[in-house]
Amino acid sequence: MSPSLSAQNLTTLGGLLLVLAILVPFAGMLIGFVFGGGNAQRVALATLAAGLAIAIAIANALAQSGKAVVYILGGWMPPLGVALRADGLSVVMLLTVAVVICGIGVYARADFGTPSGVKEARAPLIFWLLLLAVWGSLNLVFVSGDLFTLYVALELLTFAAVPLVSLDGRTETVRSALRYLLYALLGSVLYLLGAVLLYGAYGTLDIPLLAARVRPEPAAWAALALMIAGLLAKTALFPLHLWLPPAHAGAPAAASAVLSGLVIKGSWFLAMRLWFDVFADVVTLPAAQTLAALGAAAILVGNVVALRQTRLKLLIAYSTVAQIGYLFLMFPLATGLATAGLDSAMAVNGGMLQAISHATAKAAMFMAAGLVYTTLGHDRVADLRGVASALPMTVLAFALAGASLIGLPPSGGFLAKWLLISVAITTAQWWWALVMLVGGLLTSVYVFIVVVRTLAPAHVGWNPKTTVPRYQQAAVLALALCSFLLGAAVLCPVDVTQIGRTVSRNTVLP
Amino acid sequence: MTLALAVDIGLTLLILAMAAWTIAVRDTFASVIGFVTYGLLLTLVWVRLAAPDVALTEAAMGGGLTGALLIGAAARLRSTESASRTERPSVLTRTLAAVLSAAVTAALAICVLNLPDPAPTLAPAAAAQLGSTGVGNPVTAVLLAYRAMDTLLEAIVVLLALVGVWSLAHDRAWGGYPQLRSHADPDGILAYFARVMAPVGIIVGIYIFWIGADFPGGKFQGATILAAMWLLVIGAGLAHLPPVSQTWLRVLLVAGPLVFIVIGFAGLVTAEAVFAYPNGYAKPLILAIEIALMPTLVLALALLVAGAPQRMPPQ
Amino acid sequence: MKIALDIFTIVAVMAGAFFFLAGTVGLLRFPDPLTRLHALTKADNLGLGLVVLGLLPQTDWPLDTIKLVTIWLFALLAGATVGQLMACAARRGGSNTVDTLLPPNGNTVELSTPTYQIVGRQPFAAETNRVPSRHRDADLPLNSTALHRGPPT
Amino acid sequence: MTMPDFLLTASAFVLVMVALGLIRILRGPEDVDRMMAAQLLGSGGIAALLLLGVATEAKAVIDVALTLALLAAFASVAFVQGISRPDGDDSKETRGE
Repeated sequence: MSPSLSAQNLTTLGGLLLVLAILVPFAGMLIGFVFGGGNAQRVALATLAAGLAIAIAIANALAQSGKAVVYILGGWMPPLGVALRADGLSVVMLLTVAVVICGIGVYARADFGTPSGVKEARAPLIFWLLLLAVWGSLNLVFVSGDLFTLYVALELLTFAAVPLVSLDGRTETVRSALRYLLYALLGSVLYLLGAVLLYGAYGTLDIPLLAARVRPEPAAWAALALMIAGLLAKTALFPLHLWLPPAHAGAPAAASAVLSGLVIKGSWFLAMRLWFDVFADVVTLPAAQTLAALGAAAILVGNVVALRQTRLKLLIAYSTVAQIGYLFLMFPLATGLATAGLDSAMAVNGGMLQAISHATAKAAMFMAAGLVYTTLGHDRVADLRGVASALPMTVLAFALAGASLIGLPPSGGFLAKWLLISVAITTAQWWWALVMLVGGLLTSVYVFIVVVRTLAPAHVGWNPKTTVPRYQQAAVLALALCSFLLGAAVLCPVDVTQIGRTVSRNTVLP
Repeated sequence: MTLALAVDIGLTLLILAMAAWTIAVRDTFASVIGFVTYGLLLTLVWVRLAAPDVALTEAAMGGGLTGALLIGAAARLRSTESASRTERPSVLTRTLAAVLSAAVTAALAICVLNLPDPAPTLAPAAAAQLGSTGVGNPVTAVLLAYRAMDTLLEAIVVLLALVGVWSLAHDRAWGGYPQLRSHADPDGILAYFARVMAPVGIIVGIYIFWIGADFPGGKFQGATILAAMWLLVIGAGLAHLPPVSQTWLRVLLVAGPLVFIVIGFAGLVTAEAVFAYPNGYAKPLILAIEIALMPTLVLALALLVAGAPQRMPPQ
Repeated sequence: MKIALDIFTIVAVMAGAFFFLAGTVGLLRFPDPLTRLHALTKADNLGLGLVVLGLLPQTDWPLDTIKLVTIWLFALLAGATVGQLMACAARRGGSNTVDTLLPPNGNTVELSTPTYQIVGRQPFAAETNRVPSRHRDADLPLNSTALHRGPPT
Repeated sequence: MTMPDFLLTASAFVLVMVALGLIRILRGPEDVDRMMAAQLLGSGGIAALLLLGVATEAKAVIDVALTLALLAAFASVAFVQGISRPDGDDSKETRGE
């Protein structure tokens, strides 16, 4: 076949790993579905191990070559075919998701084991299948180089994530799942409209080719607006956040961790990819300022509402609303740097670090809340006494994750905010720095309240309702530590996330 | 031709009126009928736009299977209909929604009208490479060669949707039958209808599937017809849906995507890339994938319409 | 021969189009569901049938011809079945005229003979003002339609 | 007038006719009436499609019409079943007499 000759030159060493990163989780899901019951869990755990290894191998391939890892599917060159590409940003996200999913997988063994004596139970089977599906979809979001394949990825992500919300089957969770579904579908439709418009105007959906052809004109502006609006609805940026708190708080703890820690990062990552890699010549500073203004509103509103919550899981969910806000402060900062002729890598790194530290910290927090609920039988913030003595590791994990959200050194959150604040000052956008500081202050109040309440001694004679397995606590603590020690990333060369980005921009034209 | 233009304008006005009616009407059933009619008109529009592949999909999906699904949902919602009438959004909300939709539509219209002419397109490239895929229908080549992974993942989307629907089952009904017992009279008119219609319909479904390699048609459209015929037989009380824990059902449901993945990776050995086909073997391999996907799609589509398990499996 | 076939096509298609016209007029003008159903089935069976018949000489033998005939057979079969089922539905809950004939328990299956008759043949204009019976369900739970359908919730 | 022109005119005529029938959808008053209008549009649409297909010699249109005929019948049956079982359950009332 003639096209494969040129494709061979483009496919890089280790490119096949990208295909594996997508298809291994889905194959695991399909096989788990056939065997069902307890076997689904065994297949899922085996797939988790394999997937983690694949993610590490991709990172290794990227580090070895110092260039983006590319795979041309079927030997069909873009724009006719589809290319998979992993640059520094993709690889960092692949690794993060792999680590968090594995942590959640270990934790969920206790909550979603198939009960003995039953051939198959509903919730465990669905959870393990969807966990793998979420993973495969997220990996596709990170490595796909084609806007339509990315649409498929968004659809996969939606259909994998929505049922997680109503996993326990209560009426109100079904309602929040339905609301989530409607928001997510609206987002998909808007994204698809934008993609169609781009194809109509430029005749390609391949990211590097499109980036070379796109010009600042009405079709590109409309496509950008539609796609970003759709992705904001999926990411739940204020004021499109209304679906998030009931959905994330109503799900079982492990599912909440998946939803809050990982799923929203998929649509955020795609928004970032579009902004920086497709529409780099189209975006303007005012547009970026609008996004950041929404982010700032999210930080303030989310944190204030979180402070007023009486239930721990809702508090954590509103904290997610606020933390999503930080993810969007990066846009005007990076655009500001670029306009000033400076390297925007510092702002992008700040945003990425925020995403990673939030993914690990929020997963840990939701799972900690799940353990608190199991121990106490409720999650009322006002009545957390005795938790620290029953679950010392969990409270430590919650505090460490909270410290990362607040931005205390040496956490990942600290490094992220430090980078973003210093860029804000460099580019004379001090108001975003102020928002971040106020947000950190508000976050510290509710984290502090929760931790102090758990430290209060239990009533005399009180016993935990259930003792939670030690490995669950260890999984929570491990993720929290990841987030807390992420500040060590400062030791990495600063351009790790930038590997392959300029190279991917210059991919050959047909 | 002015006559054709008149037909097009008439169709456009009709479809807009139907869309407005479907949104505006308050009664669920009336709205569903509006939607089915809308799907039918859309089929005509696709034919006028010389997109028979899309028209075929719309005829099968938009009017038929989605129509049946919505009708079933409306029938179930009937008892709560009067209660939900009171939950209408406020005038302000509706006005805002209307203004926003109108603004988006206007912006889209401006952009579409200003698109470059002639439009940049990949159609010539897709047609030029058709020879190396062995199939005659460029749509099939796009779906199963150039963008094979998208198609594989779309099939998985359908499966995920099914898993999502099943996840709404009651814990006690897990593993059971996805439908309440059918009380239709096995000697009634519906049974007679199904007995005559289903065999012919199945032949038509297989025919539409088979011609897909070279002409408009294909697995999605064929599978929709077969799923509709299966549901018809079940609705007439002549057969039952299988319980969701059946092993053969699960095997068939995943067989399509798994075969697709296996053939895809076989390309690594035989043709240098995943999802590539070795020279001269492209068409048989594409057909093998489509044949494997057929049962998956038929079962998944029919079970999606049937809904979550509701009845306990026999002990 | 070609001319004869073309004339046949023109005549048959025009006749079919006439039946669609008649069906539409009937659907719009006839006073109650059952008579409208009658008009509909004329359009379905004869309208489509004559159009198909007229097109037969213009299509390729055999595949397209078989397909055309199959389409008509589908329409016939579906029309017959659906017409019957719709008539049942119309009689049970459809129109005012039927409601008045129902016994209090409203079970149509037990009506052994077709007791349907046109009681209120109203002029076209009066009909539009009628409150649809299903909308009444919510207000008047003791309405016979409501009883038949089960209590609204 | 050539044959394709005639067929195209006939197609437009049939379409306009059944479209007028859609007034029944607006007016109701019952679901059955609306269903009838939809069914009329279904068969009229099939007729218009066939006329159009033969007029423009687009073979694939006949397959579209075939699919439409098959699934329109299916949707109609589902609809009548939907009417006849308001609680979503089947009943014997759908039997013929």
